[in-house]
Amino acid sequence: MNVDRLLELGDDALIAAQRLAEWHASSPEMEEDVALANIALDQLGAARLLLTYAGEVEGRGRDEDALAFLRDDREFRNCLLVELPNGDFAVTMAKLLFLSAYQLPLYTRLASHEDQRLAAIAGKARKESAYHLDHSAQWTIRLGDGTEESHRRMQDAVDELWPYTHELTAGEVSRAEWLSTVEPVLAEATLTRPADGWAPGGGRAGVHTEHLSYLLAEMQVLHRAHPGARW
Amino acid sequence: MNVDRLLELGDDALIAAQRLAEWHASSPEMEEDVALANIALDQLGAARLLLTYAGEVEGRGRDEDALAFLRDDREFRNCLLVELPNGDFAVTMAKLLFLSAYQLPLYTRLASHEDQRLAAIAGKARKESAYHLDHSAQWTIRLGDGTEESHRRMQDAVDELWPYTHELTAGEVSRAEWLSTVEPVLAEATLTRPADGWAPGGGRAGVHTEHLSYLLAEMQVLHRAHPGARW
Amino acid sequence: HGDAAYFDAVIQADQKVEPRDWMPDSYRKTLIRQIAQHAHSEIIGMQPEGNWISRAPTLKRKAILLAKVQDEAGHGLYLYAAAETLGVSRDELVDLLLAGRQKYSSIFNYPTLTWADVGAIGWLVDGAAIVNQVPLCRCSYGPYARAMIRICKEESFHQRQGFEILHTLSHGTEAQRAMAQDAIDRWWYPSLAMFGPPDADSTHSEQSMAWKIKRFSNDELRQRFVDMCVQQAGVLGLTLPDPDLRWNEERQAHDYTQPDYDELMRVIKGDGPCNRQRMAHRRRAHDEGTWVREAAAAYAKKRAADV
Amino acid sequence: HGDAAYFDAVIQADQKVEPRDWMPDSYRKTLIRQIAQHAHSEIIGMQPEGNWISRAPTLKRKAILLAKVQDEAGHGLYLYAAAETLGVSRDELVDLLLAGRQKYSSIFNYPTLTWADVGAIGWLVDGAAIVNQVPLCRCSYGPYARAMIRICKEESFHQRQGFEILHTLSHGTEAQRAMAQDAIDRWWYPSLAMFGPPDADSTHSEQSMAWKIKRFSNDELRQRFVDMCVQQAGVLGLTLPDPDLRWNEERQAHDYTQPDYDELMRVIKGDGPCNRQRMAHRRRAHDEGTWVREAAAAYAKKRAADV
Repeated sequence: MNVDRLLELGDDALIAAQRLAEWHASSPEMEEDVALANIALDQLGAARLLLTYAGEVEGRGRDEDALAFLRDDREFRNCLLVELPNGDFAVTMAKLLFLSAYQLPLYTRLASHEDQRLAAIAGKARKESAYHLDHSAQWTIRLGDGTEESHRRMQDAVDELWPYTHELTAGEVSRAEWLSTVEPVLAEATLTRPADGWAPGGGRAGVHTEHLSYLLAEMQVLHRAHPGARW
Repeated sequence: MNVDRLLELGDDALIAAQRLAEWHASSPEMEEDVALANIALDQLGAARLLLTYAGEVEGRGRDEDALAFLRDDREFRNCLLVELPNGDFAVTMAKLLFLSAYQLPLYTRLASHEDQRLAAIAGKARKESAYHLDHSAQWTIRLGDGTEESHRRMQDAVDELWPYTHELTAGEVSRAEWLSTVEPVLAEATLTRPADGWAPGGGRAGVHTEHLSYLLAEMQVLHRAHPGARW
Repeated sequence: HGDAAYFDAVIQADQKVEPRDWMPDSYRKTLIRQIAQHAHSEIIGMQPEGNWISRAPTLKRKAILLAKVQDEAGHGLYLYAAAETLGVSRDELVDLLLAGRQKYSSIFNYPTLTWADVGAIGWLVDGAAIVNQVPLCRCSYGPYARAMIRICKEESFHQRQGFEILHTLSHGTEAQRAMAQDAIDRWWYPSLAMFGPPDADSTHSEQSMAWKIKRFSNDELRQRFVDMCVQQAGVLGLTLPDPDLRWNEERQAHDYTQPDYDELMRVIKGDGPCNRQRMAHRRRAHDEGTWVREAAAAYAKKRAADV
Repeated sequence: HGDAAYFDAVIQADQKVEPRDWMPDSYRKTLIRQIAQHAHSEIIGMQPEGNWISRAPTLKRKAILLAKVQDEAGHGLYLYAAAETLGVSRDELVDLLLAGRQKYSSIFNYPTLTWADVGAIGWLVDGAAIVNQVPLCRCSYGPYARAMIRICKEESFHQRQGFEILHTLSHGTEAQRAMAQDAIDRWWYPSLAMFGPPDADSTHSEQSMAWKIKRFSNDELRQRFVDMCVQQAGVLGLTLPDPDLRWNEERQAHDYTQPDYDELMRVIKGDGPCNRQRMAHRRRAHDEGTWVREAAAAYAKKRAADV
């Protein structure tokens, strides 16, 4: 497995975890505080395994923390979707739906990769993705088919994020495969599937939105303030 | 002049400037974008002179940038008021009113300090403070005596920030002197002067709110990422 | 009265009172107040520690802290459920919290200024909570006692993690060591104050003791905590900020300086450094979540109608 | 028609048309569109650079950048005032911007990813703006020409500051130098595209030339810009990302690769990396400021009534 691909997977998971964790003590329900923390922990766990492995494959002595805390945004390889601000709960759920509808088939495929180490990581992450997909799909349906306000917010969220999903389906996971997961959820949620059109990208090449460097500034501040320290 | 006192003055100005500058391209009116940038520039200018001088008095070779970018929040000496989040425009104007009603008499006094260097800095800053006071007083009056909504927001802002003003009047500027500036403005603005009570403090001893370390993380990120670099 | 006699006998025999049993109204009210306050503390307590999740210095520490804050949400949920067995709903209790009519532990009204504060909260605050809570595992009200058993197990895990954070810092760089000492200096007295006012001034204690809700007095528990911390501070190689702290051979316990109870009263009354911030955060989260809860309810209603 | 003849004569004689003079409707409309777009560009242009105010690496750089962004707000104000002399109000123009019915320069739809982008915007974007705008100082419409004189003076100051930022970076650490080169690599082609489509595809040009609103064609200005940059890039010690860039002895100008005009069209249509973000920010600022503007108006009305 090449380093860049591992970094893409690991950075997606890491940045998703960082954003999800921003919800701590702020969720609409206490049960959701627990659920979002769970999902954040899953993503963080996957990120740690993937970044550790990426560092080993790279062979320059960088561990998970060196990769997480000592790269700047131009070196991160995550898709743009995960770095976008959380927005309201509808935006967060739409992000998670779109992400897990990509991660689930991807990890499923990678679980039978010839690279045993990667296959093992993906095998674990796949089960978690299935839960993330279910959780976000349920909320998408509940909000889409809930009140007038929740329908409007959920539709706005889907519309706003839709363009960023093209970056997810530019590789191993085909657009058709991804749509086969997402479209039925939108339909059940009484939401309109947005038209395809604008397809922003660049994350895999390290050309991000203006949001990522702020996220990293906060995430990395303490680690960087104490070079070489152990924690 | 002792270093701590210079740091208090300089840090107040620096953190106020940083917060004011967050309004760039976000003010309620284009004219206000210009005005707030002006005030931020005044505060930043004063901060630079004061921190430079503090570094020289300290005699450990720290210049304005070492003091601004390489201290952590426990070493900052600013009052809590200036580090509080901007909130809405009413909160920002109330902060500026309260701050400049303190800075104006303070700088006026320091302008005749026996320390010539400090006196010169204060002499310049005093004129700027007079403008800041006027600007924020005018807005306080306009918002207080504007619409029902603006009155409510302005009163909320005054109520929310009032406790933090006690820290300003714990030293050279007496409470009575400060009130003699602020009370007539509130009266003209048809606002109720809040009762004195809770008086949070700690800024002068480096015990801040949880907000400051986030502000510093952002402010310092680039400088710290390139140790020793010239810009 | 047969019910009252049965209740008294159960208490006397160190048995458990269960939800369906008769109980005195004031017993029920005392428990609701105490369990709700405990639940609220878990929920509000997520904020000061949560403040460092985004900035945790390693990914491992981030995961541990996130899991800890998640546990607190879970503890809040158990405890609200325990309170609900007494005939009050979680929504009512949350409303009382948001209206400022029920309290949460005052310790969470102090700010977390550095990463070391996460360690200090784990070691001192969770440590004090455990000292308070271990006796509650034998509390006379069954659902509360059982919730406490589970919570105490997790809390001691958290306390060890806090200790470990401080241990690593105190054996790290000069700056890390200073950060750890600074955190202990700021959290020590507020932690002592967690045990409440001195016995002489304590209001609810006597009746709670008789009902076996409370088993030890505030001062007894505080002493136990001090003695425990002195030993552990030694292992950490850090100092407790009390120049008068010393072993008293006669009492077989440490003499120590009492916390500032006037400060404690001010913080309880609402004038701690972060009371307003914590409550504003909780209210904002609640308000911003209203549309989501309404949508979930509307959806559930539609589905129920489908059946 | 005497008015028309007078207007033609003024244009012919390189004199200025002034607000009260008669002018053809399409001249007025063209100017309103152009000046408004220019004003909008100043206002939207505050965002990408403003993005680095809070993180500027030294206090001096912070002050310079803040002053620059402030200047842009000021330029916006002059330009709206110039447009207002043509019988349209600033509020109307702002509404047209917010409704997406008037444009701003597409260059501001690219993100500023690093500090070096602030330098690159100053050097390349302000540089391109100056090449575009210097001829506008001789524009036939008096108020616009005069606004441009003032603006150009400040812009060249900004351009020098941008150059200086890049110069410092390119002579700094390895990481700084790489940051500077990366910024130029990303901003070069979008800057070339600022001059608009090639002359062959340019729609409004011919009439604007006749009216002496425009003095040079898009391609002429673009060539001038390229020639200027090649020389300055040499001084910076940085490379322009065009392998085919070379001096053409015959043309006495540099041959260069054209920017991707399809991309330009996409960005103009709304599909640049930041179009949605810039507009959402502007709308949010406008909406969140409504209560303030209403209050100011209400207060002014009350005071007027007092008199």
